[in-house]
Amino acid sequence: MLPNDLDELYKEVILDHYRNPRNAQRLDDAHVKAHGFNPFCGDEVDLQLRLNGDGAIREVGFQGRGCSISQASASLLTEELKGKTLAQTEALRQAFRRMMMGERLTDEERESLGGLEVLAGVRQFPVRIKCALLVFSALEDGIKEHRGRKR
Amino acid sequence: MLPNDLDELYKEVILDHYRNPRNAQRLDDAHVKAHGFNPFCGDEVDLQLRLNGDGAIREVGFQGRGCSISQASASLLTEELKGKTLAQTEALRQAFRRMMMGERLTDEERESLGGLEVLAGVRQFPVRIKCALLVFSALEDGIKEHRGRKR
Amino acid sequence: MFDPKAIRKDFPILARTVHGKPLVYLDNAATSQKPRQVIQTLVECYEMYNSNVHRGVHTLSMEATERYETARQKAADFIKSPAPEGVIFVRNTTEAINLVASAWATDNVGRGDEIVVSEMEHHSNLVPWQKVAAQKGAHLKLLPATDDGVIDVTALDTVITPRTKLVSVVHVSNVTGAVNPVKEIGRRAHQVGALFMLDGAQSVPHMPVDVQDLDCDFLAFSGHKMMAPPGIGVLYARLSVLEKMEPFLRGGEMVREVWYDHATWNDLPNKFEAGTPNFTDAVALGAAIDYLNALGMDAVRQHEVELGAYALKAFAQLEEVDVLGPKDARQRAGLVTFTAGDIHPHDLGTFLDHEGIAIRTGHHCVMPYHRKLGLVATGRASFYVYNTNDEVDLLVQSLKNALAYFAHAS
Amino acid sequence: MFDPKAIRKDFPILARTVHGKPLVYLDNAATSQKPRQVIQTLVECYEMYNSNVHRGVHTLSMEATERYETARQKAADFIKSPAPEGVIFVRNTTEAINLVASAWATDNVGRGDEIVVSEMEHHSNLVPWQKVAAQKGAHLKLLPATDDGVIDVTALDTVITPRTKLVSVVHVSNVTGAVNPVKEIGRRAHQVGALFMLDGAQSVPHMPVDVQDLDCDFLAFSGHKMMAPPGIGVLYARLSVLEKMEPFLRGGEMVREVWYDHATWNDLPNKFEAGTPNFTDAVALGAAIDYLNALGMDAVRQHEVELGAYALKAFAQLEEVDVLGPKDARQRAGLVTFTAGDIHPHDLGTFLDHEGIAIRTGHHCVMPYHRKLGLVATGRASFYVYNTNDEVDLLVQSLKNALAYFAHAS
Ligand SMILES: Cc1ncc(COP(=O)(O)O)c(C=O)c1O
Ligand SMILES: Cc1ncc(COP(=O)(O)O)c(C=O)c1O
Repeated sequence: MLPNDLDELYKEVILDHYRNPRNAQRLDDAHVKAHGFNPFCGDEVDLQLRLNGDGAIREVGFQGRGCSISQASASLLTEELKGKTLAQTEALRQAFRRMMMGERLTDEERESLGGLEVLAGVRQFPVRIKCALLVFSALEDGIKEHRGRKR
Repeated sequence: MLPNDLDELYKEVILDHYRNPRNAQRLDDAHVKAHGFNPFCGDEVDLQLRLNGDGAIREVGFQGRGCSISQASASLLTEELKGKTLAQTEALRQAFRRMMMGERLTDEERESLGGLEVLAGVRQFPVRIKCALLVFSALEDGIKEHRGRKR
Repeated sequence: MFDPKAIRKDFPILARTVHGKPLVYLDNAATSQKPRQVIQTLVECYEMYNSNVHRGVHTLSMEATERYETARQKAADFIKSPAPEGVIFVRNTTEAINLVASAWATDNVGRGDEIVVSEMEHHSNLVPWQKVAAQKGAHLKLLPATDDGVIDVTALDTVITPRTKLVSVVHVSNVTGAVNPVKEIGRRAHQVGALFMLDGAQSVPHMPVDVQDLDCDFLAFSGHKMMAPPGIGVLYARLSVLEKMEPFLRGGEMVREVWYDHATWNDLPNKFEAGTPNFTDAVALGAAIDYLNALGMDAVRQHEVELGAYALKAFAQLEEVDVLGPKDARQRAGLVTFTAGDIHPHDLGTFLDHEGIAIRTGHHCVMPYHRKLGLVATGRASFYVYNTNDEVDLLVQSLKNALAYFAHAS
Repeated sequence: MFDPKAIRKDFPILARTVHGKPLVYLDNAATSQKPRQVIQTLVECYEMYNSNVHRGVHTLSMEATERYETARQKAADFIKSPAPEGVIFVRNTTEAINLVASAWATDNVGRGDEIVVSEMEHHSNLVPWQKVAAQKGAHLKLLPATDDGVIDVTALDTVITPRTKLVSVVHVSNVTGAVNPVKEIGRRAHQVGALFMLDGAQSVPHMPVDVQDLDCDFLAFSGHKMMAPPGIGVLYARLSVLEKMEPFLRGGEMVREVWYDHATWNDLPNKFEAGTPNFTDAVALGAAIDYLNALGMDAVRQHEVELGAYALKAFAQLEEVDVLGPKDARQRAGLVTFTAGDIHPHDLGTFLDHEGIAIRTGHHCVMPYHRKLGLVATGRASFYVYNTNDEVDLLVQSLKNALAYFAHAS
């Protein structure tokens, strides 16, 4: 009865991340703080990253409210960040964006996406791509700000 | 070769009044001063009326520049005004406006129009009706102002 | 007889499908669909007498001007404006309100004065006044809403005071659907010597609106919500108010005489219509008004009350669904804003879209009131003359499916 | 091959008659006619995907939004804007200039500062600056025109000074037809640190315009003069300038977050597009741009230069006819403004209309320059892609007839 591509969008694992967001903690003394807000729907995500000495991400915190896609995307991302450097994070962001734009990924890029690949179905729903990207643009801004502060 | 109704608009007598406006003098100490201006085409008319003791129009002055219709209409009007009271002038204005709107005039009204009846052809040219009416709206304002001053 | 099934035939877009399902268009409060009579009017404009209005002595220009001014007269008659000059053509409700916030407020609001709006205003009737308040040192005050989502008349006497210069409220809320008690609000405004403005974006398209009866000084509405194209809207204003106002935008057509260092203004309504006006969409608005008049605005209102009542009743059967606004369908417009369990409205919107059903999801440009209610976003189904009980049934069935789908999936 | 006879078939209105004669439409500088491709695009919008843009997750809204943003990209590409966000959709040139005069000038013009325009400006690029000057205690200065009706570059260094904050001039004059030396003017403006704005109402529709090459900070133009509907126009602005500007109109869509007492602004370009945009006319502007691109703007320009040259030569044969503006057709647009003996332009307009010929008569919204030339009104024939030498011949013959008619009659 339901169109199949809806199931492509709302995969079990996505809805699970929506209901049970991972890393749902607030890190008070974070190095990188990211805030994303979509004025059209009111969706919000907040990420905090704590780095260790060599610049790799040690800990991640996430809070947010909004639709399943924006929240699952953020929750899934938190699971991929740990251990990555900011540069690797940036590469991950690019790979994800390219997946959303329907571009062909290299094997390496696909690899880097890890669990986030489950969001591939979103690209059939153009208006929802923004939801999936919300956390990524927030992260981009947050990293930029962090780098600016360091300089 | 030329459409006939154009000749209806541009009657000999109209073009004559356009080329040789009557009462083309400026009355400096006029009782009623009327200024008409059409911002869409820049046409202008100025009328001055001097009244005698019993309120009838004794003398008329007219200056202006603009299209044949606006100027001829003003010139023709100056010939009808002398001897009329301001109330009669108002009736004449109403009659003329009614003619322009294509309404049926009473014999009395037609009579009152005198030489102005030659402008009847203008009503076939809706955009030019404004030109014919320019001097009349000016006169209306001028009379209003005069009455305001008297009070 | 008012027959939505017959009316539907006039709206070509209603024949299309979305994701293989017949389109069920329930986003009319955002924008309405257009009947072929309106589309055909536009085509005729472009094929027969397109020209610049007011500016030429040639036939095309004359024909265009005549139709433009006829459209103005139709708009004036539609809202019972005593004179066509009270109708200023603008782009939309938002521009109409900005016009007042700029051209009227500049000279009429001072330090310590008050502007009063309600808690449930659309951003378009809130943000312009924030600027006026900031620039003038004036206070922006809020009329509260009752729990039913109606402006609370018991607050009128305290909120509206002798310092109030303008009261501007939404006639019909695009969130709660409430038909607000605007006559009482207007009476209080005039009692203290304030002007009274109505945001008619959601009322004028859907019910008889009479500016003389409502005794408002300004009324703003948008053509695109009443079967006309986007790009055309109306600011109605009382002539005596309009005459004393400075112009808004400056340039062609709104002037009388121009020198290099100064200018004088044209008569009403031209004074407020700078530049080449959107004459074709204005003429199409005239055609939309003809269409609505042929249906009869009382009948339009009646249909939407019935549809609203039918929807309210059906929604009441769904335990997880909460509806905002008045309980009584006669106190509200034909729109239903709701939450469905903990399904995020965007997810719901996507789900319904897959069933061919278009509803609006989000904050509907009414963020502060959503925030006050503790909501981020809601779903909204809004009806017009072509909607049917069958479509409401489809919506309700799909809502059930969505609740099952997201419950099952989790 | 550029073939106006073939092009004419795309414009349904050109098949109509006026007073029993085939329409000869020579009022293109006032507004242009629309090809069926543009009309059809509008019909398609209304029949297939009419919806509110940016606001819905449903399919219709998505389709409408996509087309609206595609139109923005087309407009950006057409004038070589580096980014689509540099294109703000407005109603017309007049609104675009008012936007700058309000949103930019508020924060950037102070007491004693100077704004420079030219003597030959359209009211729309003069009257808004009069207000800015009056409000800010700034000076409005004029670049003079040469006897040929071109902005006089020898005056640049004296008129534009370090106190100048903005230079805003007409790219192509709608009266003299001159293509002004705008690159030199812009260079001088930037030299003193002023911004540079172009009124492109008469250039963008008729020749290639490249904002990067012209190095302008703002460019304003109207869709209705380039085959699109009225109700849509563009303000192009350099992104770095736009980013620092306050919003213009306030209300739905231009905000990011709204509280009862304040609001934050959305990203570009939305920040400057308050309320429901005129999406259908924007999409139709996209179709008009496609049409023009298919012809090629170089070819369009070439055709009009040729037609202009042909007309100039023919007019030169008429002793009583005086033509304004440059003698060289390559220095001017395809428009000819003239006086014909002592025939008042309105009388001439009526006479020509009876021959089916539509020209514009009046001051063309350029009163001060007319006054300076000692003229009240003039006649203007203006061409576009569908005009032919045959039509020029008809115009000239009718002018002869008019001269004879009014001479004979007197
Ligand atoms: C040079 C020039 N500037 C500005 C305008 C104003 O354009 P619009 O009326 O479309 O705002 C026009 C056209 O009337 C024009 O020719
Ligand atoms: C109550 C209300 N006011 C104002 C508006 C703004 O209308 P527009 O976007 O046509 O300016 C809307 C619609 O979006 C509305 O529903």
